[in-house]
Amino acid sequence: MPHTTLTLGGMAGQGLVTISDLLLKLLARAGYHLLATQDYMSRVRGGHNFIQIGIDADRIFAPQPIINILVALDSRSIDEHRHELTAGSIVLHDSDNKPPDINGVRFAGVPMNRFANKAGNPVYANAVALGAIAALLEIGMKGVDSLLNEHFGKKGEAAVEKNVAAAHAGYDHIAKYYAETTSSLPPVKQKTRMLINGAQAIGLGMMTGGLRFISAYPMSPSTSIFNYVTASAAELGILSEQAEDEIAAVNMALGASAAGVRTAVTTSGGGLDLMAEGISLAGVAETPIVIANIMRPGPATGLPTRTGQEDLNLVLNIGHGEFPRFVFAPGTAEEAFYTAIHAMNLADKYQAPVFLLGDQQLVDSYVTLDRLNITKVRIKEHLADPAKVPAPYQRYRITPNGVSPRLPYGTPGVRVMYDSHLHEEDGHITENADIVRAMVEKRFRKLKGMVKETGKPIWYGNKKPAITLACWGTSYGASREAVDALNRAGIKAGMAHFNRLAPFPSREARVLLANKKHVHTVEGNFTGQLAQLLARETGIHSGMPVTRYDGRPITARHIIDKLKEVHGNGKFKRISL
Amino acid sequence: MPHTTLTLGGMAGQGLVTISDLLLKLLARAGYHLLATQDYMSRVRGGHNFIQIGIDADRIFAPQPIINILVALDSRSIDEHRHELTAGSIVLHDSDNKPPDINGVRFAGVPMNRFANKAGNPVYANAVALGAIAALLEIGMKGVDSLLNEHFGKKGEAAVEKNVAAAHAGYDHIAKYYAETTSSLPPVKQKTRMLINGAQAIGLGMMTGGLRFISAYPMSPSTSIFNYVTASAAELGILSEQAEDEIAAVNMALGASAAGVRTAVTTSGGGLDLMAEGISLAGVAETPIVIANIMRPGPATGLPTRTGQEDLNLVLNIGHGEFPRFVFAPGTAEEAFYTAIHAMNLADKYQAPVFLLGDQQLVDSYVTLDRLNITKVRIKEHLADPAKVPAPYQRYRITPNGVSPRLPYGTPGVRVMYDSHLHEEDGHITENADIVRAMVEKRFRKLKGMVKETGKPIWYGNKKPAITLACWGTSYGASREAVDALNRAGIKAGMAHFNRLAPFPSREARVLLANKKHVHTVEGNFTGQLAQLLARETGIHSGMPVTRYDGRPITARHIIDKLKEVHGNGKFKRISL
Amino acid sequence: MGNSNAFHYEGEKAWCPGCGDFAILNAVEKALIHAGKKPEEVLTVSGIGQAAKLPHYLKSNGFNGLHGRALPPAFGAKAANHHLTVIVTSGDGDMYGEGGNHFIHAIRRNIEMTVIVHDNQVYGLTKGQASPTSDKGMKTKLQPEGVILTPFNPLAVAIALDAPFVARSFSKEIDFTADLIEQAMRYGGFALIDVLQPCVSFNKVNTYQWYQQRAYRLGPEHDPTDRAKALAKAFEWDSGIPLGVIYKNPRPGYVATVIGDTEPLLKRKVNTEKINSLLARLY
Amino acid sequence: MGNSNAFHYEGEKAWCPGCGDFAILNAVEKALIHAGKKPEEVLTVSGIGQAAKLPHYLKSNGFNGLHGRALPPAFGAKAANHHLTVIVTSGDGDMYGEGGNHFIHAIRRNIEMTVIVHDNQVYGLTKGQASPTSDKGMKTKLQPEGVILTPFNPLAVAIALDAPFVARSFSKEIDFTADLIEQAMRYGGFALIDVLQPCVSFNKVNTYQWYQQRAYRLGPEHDPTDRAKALAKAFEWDSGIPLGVIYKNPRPGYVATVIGDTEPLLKRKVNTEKINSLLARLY
Ligand SMILES: Cc1ncc(C[n+]2csc(CCOP(=O)(O)OP(=O)(O)O)c2C)c(N)n1
Ligand SMILES: Cc1ncc(C[n+]2csc(CCOP(=O)(O)OP(=O)(O)O)c2C)c(N)n1
Ligand code: SF4
Ligand code: SF4
Ligand SMILES: [Mg+2]
Ligand SMILES: [Mg+2]
Repeated sequence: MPHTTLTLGGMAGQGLVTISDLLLKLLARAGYHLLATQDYMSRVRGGHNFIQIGIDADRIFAPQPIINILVALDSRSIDEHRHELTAGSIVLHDSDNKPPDINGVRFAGVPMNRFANKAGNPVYANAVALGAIAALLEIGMKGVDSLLNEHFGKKGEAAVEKNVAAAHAGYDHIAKYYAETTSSLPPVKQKTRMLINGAQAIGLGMMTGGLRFISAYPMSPSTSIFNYVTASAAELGILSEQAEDEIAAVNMALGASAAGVRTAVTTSGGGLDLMAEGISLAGVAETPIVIANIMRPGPATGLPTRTGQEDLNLVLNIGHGEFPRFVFAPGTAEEAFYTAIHAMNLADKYQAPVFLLGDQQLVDSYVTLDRLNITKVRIKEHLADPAKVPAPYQRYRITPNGVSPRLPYGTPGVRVMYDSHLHEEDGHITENADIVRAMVEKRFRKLKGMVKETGKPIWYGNKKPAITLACWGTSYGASREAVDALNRAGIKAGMAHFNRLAPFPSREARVLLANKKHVHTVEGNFTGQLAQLLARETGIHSGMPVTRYDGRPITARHIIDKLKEVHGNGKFKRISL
Repeated sequence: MPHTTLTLGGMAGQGLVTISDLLLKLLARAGYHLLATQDYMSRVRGGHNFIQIGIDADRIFAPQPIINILVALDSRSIDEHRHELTAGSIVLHDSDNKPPDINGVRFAGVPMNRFANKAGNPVYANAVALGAIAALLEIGMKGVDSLLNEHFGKKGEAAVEKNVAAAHAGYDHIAKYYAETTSSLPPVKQKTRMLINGAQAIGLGMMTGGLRFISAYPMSPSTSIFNYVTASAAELGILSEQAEDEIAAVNMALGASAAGVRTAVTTSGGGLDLMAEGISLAGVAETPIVIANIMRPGPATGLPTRTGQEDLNLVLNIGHGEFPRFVFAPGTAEEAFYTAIHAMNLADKYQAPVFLLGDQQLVDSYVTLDRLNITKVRIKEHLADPAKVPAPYQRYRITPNGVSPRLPYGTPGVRVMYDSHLHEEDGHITENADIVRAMVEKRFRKLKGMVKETGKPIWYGNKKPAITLACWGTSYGASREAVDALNRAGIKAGMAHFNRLAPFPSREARVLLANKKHVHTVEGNFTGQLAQLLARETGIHSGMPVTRYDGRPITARHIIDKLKEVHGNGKFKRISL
Repeated sequence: MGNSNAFHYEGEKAWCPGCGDFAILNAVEKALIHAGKKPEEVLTVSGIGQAAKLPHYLKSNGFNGLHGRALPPAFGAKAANHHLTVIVTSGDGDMYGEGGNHFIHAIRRNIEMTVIVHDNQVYGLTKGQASPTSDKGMKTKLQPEGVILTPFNPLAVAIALDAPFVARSFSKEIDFTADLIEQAMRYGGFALIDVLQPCVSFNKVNTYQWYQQRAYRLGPEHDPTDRAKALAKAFEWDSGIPLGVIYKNPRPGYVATVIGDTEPLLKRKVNTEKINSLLARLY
Repeated sequence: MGNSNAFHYEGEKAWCPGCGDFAILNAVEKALIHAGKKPEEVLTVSGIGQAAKLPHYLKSNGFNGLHGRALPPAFGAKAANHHLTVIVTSGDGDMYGEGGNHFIHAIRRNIEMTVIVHDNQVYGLTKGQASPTSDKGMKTKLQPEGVILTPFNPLAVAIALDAPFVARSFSKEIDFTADLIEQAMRYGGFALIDVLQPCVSFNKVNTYQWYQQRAYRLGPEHDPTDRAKALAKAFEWDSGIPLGVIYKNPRPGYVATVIGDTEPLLKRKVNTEKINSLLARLY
């Protein structure tokens, strides 16, 4: 069943983020499940940004194409979202901005700026809005009061009081003039839920997985991970370095990795391109590294602050020459957390580059969770024991499983040589054809172990479906909601979610998909990159992929609409979304 | 039938190249068909380098794993090539270096250094060797004399005389002491043949195709193309610029291209990685550019002076985001010449990046040809006619075939905007979802035209084969010789050669391959990249690819050996190679 | 300016109100008009950043390329058609951070173009990280303990590389900046103008006031052809920031040296005879 | 040296006979032995080029990375284990061409390491193209009319960036070079030594003799802490090339400032309690 969606819209710099941060905390503490997706422009002031907050008693997996409550901080916000308003939608606006007339839509005007000025400063408009929203959602002011206390406490009592006064003014105004417009949320278990976004989840996962060194160059939408880790770096004994460019970032991390510490870099498409040669170096020099590539629509500068899934083919093939790699694309913040831990471990275990593919939607969206379980996390030490390594030490010793014992620089009595050429077992340059062949084969023997590791595709939905979706990364959420909607409407639907994309779990994919009819991949790109991968790795030639390539997140409605195009309207009639 | 192979071996800096240049010219002018492959180490002096020259009355397509005549400028050369010598092989060596005893091999010692010193300088050893070779091949001294005159004429009469004297000393010594060791070459039509290597072919093709601006950063094995073009740049009105790095190289070329001239860059794997973001820019800014990527084995520094075909997946996917591109991989110097012309034209016609994939084997190998035909080459002007362009001018005008009229900077009355973001038709930044979608679709509409262009796969050999090879780039030569050998032995064999790999000629590939049994791709890599592409694009899951990944060129013998591994020894018994 | 200004773009500009970038755009327009340029003769090239949006806000030819990569395409375009007046507009991160290597080598290459760096000592577009020119101690999300790297001194490096024309301005001084731009366009070589540009959203250290208090115009007593003196001026900062032409060392530029008075590449056609003569050498 | 030299690599070296690289390797060994270092304590990092082969020819830890990218991994390794003595060996193309941006910013970052540039004013490994330091007029296959770009002056740029230790040597002067390397290792900051190194195969202009005629040792009258004088020395070239420490401006390095006297990153373990406290903040 569709949940309540509340959209906050306004200009960059108008305080959207403050309102939404407070509102989300308020609702998470009240026990609601939330999903907040952000849509912002590549500018610092002005323009139109918005945040859509889904509110429900159960977990929410994808944004909705409709709005139940629109909080419009400026009048442009009403124009921009007009097409998402339906009969019964409520628009909260500053009563000084005359709203247009829209059929069936109810308007609640609050003199936000006037109230704010009365409280002493235009910035209190945020608090007015918050109070008004609390009234519209019928959640009372107790939570708001204590949150404002907590949030503005550092700024002194006066600040708290004024914010509280402003919030109450907003609340009272709605209660007084729009009592019939308010609508209550579904009942929920009163418990405080964790509120986390994908950037925090990935950063936490990396840190839990033993990250010691991170280097990056700022680039949207990856910077939020780098910011989050940097904020806690000193406390956790991690070194964070802003590099002069992405080439430096990746090569710094490789040096640190050769010295024996766990490293990661964060970037996005264009920055990843610049890291390509360094990734290739990680391949031949067998240097562990985790590369978080947070996708935005490309090519080149593309749409810097939007979401997309265009870089799968790129990470599968980036870097010249051939070498094994892991590629993961978790579907949710929760999965991203655990995947980031695995990524750190696997990079070390296989001495190979590990990609973590996310996108703007993943890192910028807040979601509620009950908890993240770190009690079972084991950080296995994969550095070799110097006492057990055969002498003389050889960095690239040829072994049956392809993994050579790795010792850090500075190990007593040992010489450790990392090399970018084809090399002998001890790392010395070689051009000898036999050694070259043996080294290539050694490196690729790692795949036997890698393919058995975590990240197998997951099935969801009906076991004997008439329609099957296949998704990766954040297309998971919308696919899941679409599958639910289809099943609710009596159309048997199921889906396979791919987190690990390299080494591709071909056997498992075949088991899940080979005998299914009407398999459609769901992807945020134009060419259907998972569909290509399935064809290549499993021989499964899926049907027309469900794609989206305008920089916006995929919704269940988008999927259903595309399916209608392929399968005709008929049986999709009963679908409620 | 196997042709005569003569291998020149010695240290870097010992003059191998001089001898081979002279010898090749000599034989080409005498009407022989030649194929000279170079094998050299990543060093300037010392080590072991060699050049293998195949000599025949017919065209030669691949090097041989055996040697008929070994010219050993140092004694290491004999050790290095010992395993390629067979009964009847002749070894020409300096008689001051005692050769080992090798069963059935005949040795011809000439006091090369002593003769050279007698002529006045150790450098004349090259001429001594040349004379001795002329004697061994029974081709007389007339050609040698005139060639030395031509070659050393600039250095003055004394230089010519001394070289001639040295050459005659070498010739006479063989004639006198080893008359029974010499063996004549097959009879040929006495006509002067063109002698060309792949670097010259590509460079000439680019220049014929209208190249005006080339920028590059030196990197083996691509530098020889850049050298060749630079040498004639002033004469042809071309600007050649050595950039500070590959990122600069590609971005310089894009600037020049936006200004309306035809541009190319040359590089190899690691340098290509660095160009990735620029290539992505070419994609979204729709800027024509030809990128010659000359492969060497990777990853990272890999084997800098060796050959390999590891970058197919890379060029198919390089650059973040999605955009159409051409990828060509010609099989021979002749094909490379025409493909380079097409590449220049197609980049301009479709305003898209065009890749020319070559490898060390292609660019460094000399081959004889009758002629290159430029009379039919038409350089169509693809810049728009300002008079015919609808006003206001829009650089990214949305058109049915996806191609927008392109005007150069400086066109009177017109504003030309190239942009790296998603943009409106006039090039202005946009974040509008509808425009974004329309622009992505416009760009991809180009594929409809692109797929119809030149470069369809070519069939060679038996039409109803029991064994089918599929090759791309330089694996063409060895595949062709293998197919000939198989057919000679009564095993029906055929092959499909893929020059254009993107947009992939799927329909044609299916027609050629879908109904064939035992299809094996032949590739200079470990993972079988053409095999993957065939699976993805046509659903054809070919058999075990024939691969080579030790940096050495593929030979027909190598292919047959691998086929034996798969199909058993039995029917391959009769093969003569 | 309004209608009489053919370069003026009327559309919305995505800069923050009060940003120094507006004034730089204004100065560029003024310089172009004063120099009598037509829009079709001018090409502005940029990388990515707030500063780098400028080509979109000027009605003229533009190349808005990649972050850090303004100089290479500017070189390529100028080389292909040396009749173009090429202006590069870039940020401090774009030019001295991501693009640092091109900065060095473009100075060495010395092609005739004007390079304007909007130096706000911060990464504006990506929301306030330290840039190469950020002052020590500045705190940001990525430098929570404050910047510890020694700031990049663009003027000193340019003079060390013997750049032919090195100047500094302050965005607020529109006419002064316009005049420097005009001098640079006329100069006949690689001309660098580093413009102090307050970022009102993210740089709370180097504000209008901060610059205002320190910036002063070089008087006629400064001899920009004296390299040692120029370097001394380039090193001035906290106690006073000189504006004007800091260093000058005129010499022929790339176009003058390599391309000369010939037809632009753009106009040249393939000469089949010459191709044939290359082919003939292969026999 | 022979047996008493734990750093000595006996295998073949792929350099041309007579190449200046041999002497630099010799100087590195001498400095390490004289400073009492053990091979396990030392890490040499390089990019790609002839110079960059050095780590393979020294029995010690090595990282032979990518062309132009010697400095970033050197930084990473030193940051991860600051007990290592890190030496970077690189060519003029590697360091000032492909790697120019890292050169600038590594100086700003000022981590404690010794950077030796084998400056042969040419691309040796790729057979003789112009490098950033090639003299004007030098002809190569890619510069058939001779180099026209102004040579990169590494010393002047380093001083303009206020690098803490800037020196020059000549490969032939092995003991002198060894002594500079030892000073640099002890210095406590980013220490640059640009070593003139004849390439006997490709640089026919700047030969042993050419350097010999011009190189002279700075006497005690040179005050390396005087920036203006140091710059003047850095600009000397055709008529005399000063050898020795050109510039010195001691200040705490990156390790001293950021990492301090703590355990190396390498020894630190994940603290579950702290992770839990981060998680707790999300409620
Ligand atoms: C390869 C790449 N890396 C990073 C980015 C993200 N990015 C865009 S602008 C910018 C910095 C802008 O700073 P500056 O050049 O000083 O310009 P300003 O916004 O301050 O005017 C960065 C890091 C990018 N677009 N491309
Ligand atoms: C990305 C990349 N581009 C180009 C090359 C080719 N390359 C290897 S070494 C070198 C130049 C070496 O010159 P320098 O650094 O001066 O070292 P030298 O050989 O002179 O000691 C080049 C261009 C490469 N290996 N990688
Ligand atoms: S963020 Fe700073 S530089 Fe960017 S537009 Fe705003 S004020 Fe200007
Ligand atoms: S080419 Fe030059 S730099 Fe390289 S080893 Fe030979 S002499 Fe030394
Ligand atoms: Mg800035
Ligand atoms: Mg060099």
